[in-house]
Amino acid sequence: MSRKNALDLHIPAPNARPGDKPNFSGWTFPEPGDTPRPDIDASPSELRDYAYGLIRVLDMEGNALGAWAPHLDPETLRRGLKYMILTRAFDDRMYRAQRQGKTSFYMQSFGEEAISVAQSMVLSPEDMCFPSYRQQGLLIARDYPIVEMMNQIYSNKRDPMRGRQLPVMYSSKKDGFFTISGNLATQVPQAVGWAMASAYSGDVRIAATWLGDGSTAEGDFHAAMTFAAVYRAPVIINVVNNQYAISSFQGIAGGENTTFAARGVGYGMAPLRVDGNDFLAVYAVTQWAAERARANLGPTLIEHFTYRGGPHSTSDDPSRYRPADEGRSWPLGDPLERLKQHLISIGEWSDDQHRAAQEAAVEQVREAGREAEKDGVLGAEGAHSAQSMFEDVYKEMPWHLQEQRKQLEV
Amino acid sequence: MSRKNALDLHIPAPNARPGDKPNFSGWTFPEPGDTPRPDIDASPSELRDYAYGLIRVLDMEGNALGAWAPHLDPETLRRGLKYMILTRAFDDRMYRAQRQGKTSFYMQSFGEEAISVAQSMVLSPEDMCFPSYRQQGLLIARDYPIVEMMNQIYSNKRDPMRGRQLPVMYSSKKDGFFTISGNLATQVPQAVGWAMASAYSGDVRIAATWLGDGSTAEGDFHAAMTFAAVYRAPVIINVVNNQYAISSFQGIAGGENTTFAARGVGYGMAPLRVDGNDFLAVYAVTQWAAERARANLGPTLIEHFTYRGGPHSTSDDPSRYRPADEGRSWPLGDPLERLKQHLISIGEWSDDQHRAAQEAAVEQVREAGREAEKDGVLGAEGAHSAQSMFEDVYKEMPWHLQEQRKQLEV
Amino acid sequence: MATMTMIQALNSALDTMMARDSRVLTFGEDVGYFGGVFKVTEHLQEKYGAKRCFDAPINECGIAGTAIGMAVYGLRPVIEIQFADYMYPAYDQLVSEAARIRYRSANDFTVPMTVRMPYGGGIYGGQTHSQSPEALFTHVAGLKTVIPATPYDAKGLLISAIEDDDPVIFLEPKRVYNGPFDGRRDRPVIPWSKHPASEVPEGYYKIPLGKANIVREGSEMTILSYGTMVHVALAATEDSGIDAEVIDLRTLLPVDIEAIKTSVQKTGRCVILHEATRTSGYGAELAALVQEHCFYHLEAPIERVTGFDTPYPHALEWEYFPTPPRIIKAMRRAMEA
Amino acid sequence: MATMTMIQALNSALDTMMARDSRVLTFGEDVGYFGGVFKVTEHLQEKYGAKRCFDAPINECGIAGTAIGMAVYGLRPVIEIQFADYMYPAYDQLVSEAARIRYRSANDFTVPMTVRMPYGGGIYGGQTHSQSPEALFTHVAGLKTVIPATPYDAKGLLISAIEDDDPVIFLEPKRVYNGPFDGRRDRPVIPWSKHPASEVPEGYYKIPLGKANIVREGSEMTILSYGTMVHVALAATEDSGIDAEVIDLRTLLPVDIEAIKTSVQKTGRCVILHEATRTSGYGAELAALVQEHCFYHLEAPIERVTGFDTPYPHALEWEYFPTPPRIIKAMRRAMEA
Ligand SMILES: Cc1ncc(C[n+]2csc(CCOP(=O)(O)OP(=O)(O)O)c2C)c(N)n1
Ligand SMILES: Cc1ncc(C[n+]2csc(CCOP(=O)(O)OP(=O)(O)O)c2C)c(N)n1
Ligand SMILES: [Mg+2]
Ligand SMILES: [Mg+2]
Repeated sequence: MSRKNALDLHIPAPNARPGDKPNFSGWTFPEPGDTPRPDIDASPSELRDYAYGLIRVLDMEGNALGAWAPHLDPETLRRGLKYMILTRAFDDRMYRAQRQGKTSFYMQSFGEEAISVAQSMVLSPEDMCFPSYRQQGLLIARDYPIVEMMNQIYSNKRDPMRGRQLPVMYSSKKDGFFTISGNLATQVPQAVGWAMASAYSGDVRIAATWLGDGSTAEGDFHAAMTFAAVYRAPVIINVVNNQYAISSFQGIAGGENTTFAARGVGYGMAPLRVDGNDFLAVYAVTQWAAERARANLGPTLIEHFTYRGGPHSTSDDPSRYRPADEGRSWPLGDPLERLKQHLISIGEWSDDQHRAAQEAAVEQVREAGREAEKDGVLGAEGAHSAQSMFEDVYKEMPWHLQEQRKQLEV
Repeated sequence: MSRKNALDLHIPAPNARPGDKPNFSGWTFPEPGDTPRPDIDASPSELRDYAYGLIRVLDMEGNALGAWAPHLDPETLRRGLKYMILTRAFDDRMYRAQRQGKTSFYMQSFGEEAISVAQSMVLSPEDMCFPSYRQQGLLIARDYPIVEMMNQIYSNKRDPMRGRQLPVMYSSKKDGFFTISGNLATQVPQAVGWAMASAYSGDVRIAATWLGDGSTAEGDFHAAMTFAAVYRAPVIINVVNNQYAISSFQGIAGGENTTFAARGVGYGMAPLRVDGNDFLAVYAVTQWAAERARANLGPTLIEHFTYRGGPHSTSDDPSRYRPADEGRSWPLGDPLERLKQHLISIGEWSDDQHRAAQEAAVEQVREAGREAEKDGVLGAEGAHSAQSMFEDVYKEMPWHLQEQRKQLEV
Repeated sequence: MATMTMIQALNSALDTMMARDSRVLTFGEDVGYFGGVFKVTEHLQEKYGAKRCFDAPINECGIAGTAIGMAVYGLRPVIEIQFADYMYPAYDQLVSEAARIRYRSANDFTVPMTVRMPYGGGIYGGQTHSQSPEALFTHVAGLKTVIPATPYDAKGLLISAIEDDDPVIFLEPKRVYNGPFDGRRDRPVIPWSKHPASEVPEGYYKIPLGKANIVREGSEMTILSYGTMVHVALAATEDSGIDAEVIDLRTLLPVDIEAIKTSVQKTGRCVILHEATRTSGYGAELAALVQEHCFYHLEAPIERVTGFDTPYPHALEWEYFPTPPRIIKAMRRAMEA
Repeated sequence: MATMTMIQALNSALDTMMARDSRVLTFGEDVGYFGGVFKVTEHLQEKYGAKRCFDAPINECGIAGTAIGMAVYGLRPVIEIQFADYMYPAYDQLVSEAARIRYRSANDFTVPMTVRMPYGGGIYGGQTHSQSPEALFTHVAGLKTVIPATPYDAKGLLISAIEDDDPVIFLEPKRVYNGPFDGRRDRPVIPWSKHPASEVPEGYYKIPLGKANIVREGSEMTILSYGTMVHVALAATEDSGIDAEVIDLRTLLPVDIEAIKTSVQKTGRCVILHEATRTSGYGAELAALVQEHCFYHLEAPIERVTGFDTPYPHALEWEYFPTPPRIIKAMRRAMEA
């Protein structure tokens, strides 16, 4: 069919595919320090423009500028940097462990470390985090033992999840880290419900949740946004826009003509959009949102604009769908490098210290790896008894599971 | 628990409950004629403010004002008015028919007639409508025989739906009216898909869909908005904000701090907000959105701000949850009265003509009712053979349905 | 003791639990001020305030998802899905999340929530106010599925569900909300007040989950059913003259296999009743279980009398509904086999 | 004739249909440029353009819902749900809408769409990349449910599904995408190229829906299975030395009752296999049907060998998966009964 005035179907396509030059020419960013910092009790309607800007503190030379600068003491900054370094070293080793056949699957957070580390440091350990699978930095910055994370990844006999979950699907209630789900976005309304329960109980704890740009398309995100806005739940909803959902670029998720922070505008929710590779900016917006939530002023949607530096997971090869060197040309750089540069520029860090910290992290990870592997890697015989498979389906095992368990024994 | 800085859960509550005085003091409206009319190729970002205003053409004296006035010829206006009168007369009789036990259920569109009638007149009969259960005016304004609608409502032997559907769940492909579902909002992504298919096929037909304020909370709405925005589908998504979802006011649906048109802003979709009781304004915004869609400029979200004049359905009594006289004090009046007044004010109508039109509509409905009842009302023996129950589950009846049918015969 | 309809008994269960335990709260569409479209939550907002009984946006996914979050926090939310036909948007949260959180977190997080939903046909509700989706829950490890048949059971089972530390799907047979409908369309419906199981204590009591109730002892065959169909089974038994043992399962998952075994091994014949569509309905599981556990006692094929494999047809619902005549035919087939 | 894996055969089916019929288009998450996470749609975007093979937002409800709209318009969309475990958000659109539109509109509107989804375990996918939700579809009137076991069948059945005028749920056993896994973990997996059913015509052909395939004739018992389990059934039969008749059902709804009846009436014994959780699994329906239709021929209780009633455990998947030893035990029980 081809007629005058014929309609045509628009299929979004990215600027660059394998073989093309990376092309980020579509993006424009405000200057670091240029965005004002509103009061935490500003109304959502006053905050609409924040959905379309980008809160930046660090410039590309490492200076912290403007009203959003969180003025952290050097010790805090160094801790943040070290957690990021550790997260990256951990990812690196676990990625290789999967390649070596020690486990079935792994997902790095390469390039996105500032987000989970800074946010973990801002939130109280009593607050509850409802993460997606790419916020390992939350646990690391809460000093959760990385050997436990490895035990989980290896499904070995000390795996706290008893071999039941895909690697990286951690859970730790005492660290305020909710059990990760394989189903995208389901955690978002759960976080809102947890926050509602906290408010219902006159508690002081808030909830935070993370999901990817791609996952904002899920209905659960809409449910969460609606409930959070209606009941003014004390929750921070973080959209980590790393520009990709497996192979598809953010245009397929609805980012071609607007931002993800703008979704918040639609619900009358406070929206902030931040440079996710800027540790200080992420820290500052999280402080703002947490304060707002604690003051009963309701939820905030934060879009963290970043770039997924690695593959989606160990199951894909990104050079099949995007230029192999695209990540290196992301104009907002690398979050580790940027915080390092800042610390050096304020005279609180040096290249040598940095190298030493990296080596220490690699060593720490290696050490933990050795310890974890003592308890086995995936597939090791007898890590978990077959009997254990029937436990925890219910609090008490009903007859039919007892019978099935017995069947297996015989 | 009660601590310093304790959180608190916010539960939205309406301004007025039974026993209270109706209270619409929270709403402010721009003056009729004040809202400019943008070009149809304006970008969604240029259109954001339309989400927070209210497009009005008719003032409360019946004058048509401003850039949105559609300048319709009097004959078209009179047709529109007559369809509205007929819709109301039809509703009135069917509501009573349910009360008389002739059917199980009915839903009026009292107070919302301008929306479906005006929109039906703007859209081409080739376009496909995906309505909710409160757009009977679409069919009526497409001259669908009201006796057929009654046959459906009575599930009688001439019911085109063969007794299978709840009353008011019409379907008429040849009239571009998609089979209504009892599950809220499911039609919205379907409309988007139909529109995508039309664009895929290089066709010229567009789709339109309707859902209530309450239904915007459903995940299907988010799915539809996302897909429509991503693929720029030629579709008009109409939110009929009649301020209620059964018993709950629009604040529970997320309308306490923003508008429903604003949802469109979140997706980067063109948003318009219109006085749903203003036939001319509804007509004009629909023309605008249809032109935009036909020009491959993508979808529009229209919020029609109106008031549900009657109960939700025959199953509820609104005076149990809102002031009984609230509807009468809705500041934007009654759509029929307002168009009548306009026609009179331009010298193209009179009170006598109006009365005569009303009587003619009542008579037409009575006549159709008599005809429909000849074919039976709900519960009449033998309207549909039990055998027919097994037909149309699949194109061809599989063995197990043949067997079940046989079982029933014996 | 008071005389209650099933609606009143359910309301009383919620009232009792909300009074006893501040962790119990309830929400859903029209549940707050209005008290629910079936009035199960009537007066609870008045009594306990809007924070403990409130309206929800029309998003079943959000209702279930937020309730999970609340349960994880430590509350005991009871949510209402207005009609079981509208549970589908919540299905992912229920089966992928509520059902698995204990397991996947190895007991770190738990979800003590109750999901109430009116189900079943017989009220001229058409395709989307008549469904019986119980089999979609009994297939899901980690959920419990409960269906009461009387006011007394409804209250006792709902209290058990609320106190259960795992998620419970609580399906309410709406056709018997106001009276024990027995499937005989030609006789006036009897009000609950005439039925002994409408005697309901005002206060706290429980009926354990997982225990069936033999509502009629019999020797010639076993009828397995639940919800509305229990009353229809009794009517069919009466009309047939066959001495059937009628079992009200009350809990579908975990089912009371001992009660089933004991009865079928005694009677040697089994008829299974439900309103849901036949293929892959819960009756299939019951038939499979019965033949697995009672094969050598069975004297006739197990009969299933169910809704047909079609959507629920508005005007033909009395042809669709498994009424006593259809049941009696199956009973006779079983007897004559 | 070419030698194809199941993935290649599925790709060839799509290619064949897209070439023949401009109404056929396909979309889903990562389906476009990338060709799908399992590569079933590889090269189709290149060949047919982005409008006929494209990426979708991660919203299964939207994928299903828009496909319904397209089918209503007159196209024949084939959608991919990336893993069957992620179909739940689409479930309402599939069961309340796609399944019922023909019925509720009395044939006015129809939905000729195909929903492809990889399902099943055995790939260390954990709880959310391993599920077998077929019973959640076989309970739904208005849907057809199809599961191929070989490349040849996969292509022929997918073409039939696309040409079918009703919505078809097409579940793909991902464990055998690349080779006929037979459940013996200690032996190397055989590539498809060594299997006769990998001979697949390049062009158009169909395998009718609703017809089972007897993959092994036998006299001592009947094994009913589908998907991956067909290969496991053959291995178990071989290892057991029992002369079992192995039936690959291919279509679960409507099921080929004649093939089942003929076989079980001949053998008098029946073992049912599936990966899905046991309770209310499709095996329950099969057991119910078999005892209904073959009661007087049965010499032993019908056995079900299935996944356990737990979520799919990552590290214990080989304890969970119904492997030949477990099946053989059930076969012996059936023989010795
Ligand atoms: C409901 C559901 N649908 C599909 C998937 C498969 N899947 C896993 S991750 C992913 C991409 C997610 O992208 P995004 O949300 O942007 O997160 P990112 O991986 O970039 O952090 C997809 C499609 C899933 N896990 N759950
Ligand atoms: C999925 C689903 N959930 C709940 C219902 C029950 N229900 C029917 S109409 C209605 C209220 C809808 O309100 P709104 O969308 O504002 O439309 P209105 O009736 O005002 O036109 C509800 C909750 C339903 N039909 N479908
Ligand atoms: Mg992403
Ligand atoms: Mg409404």
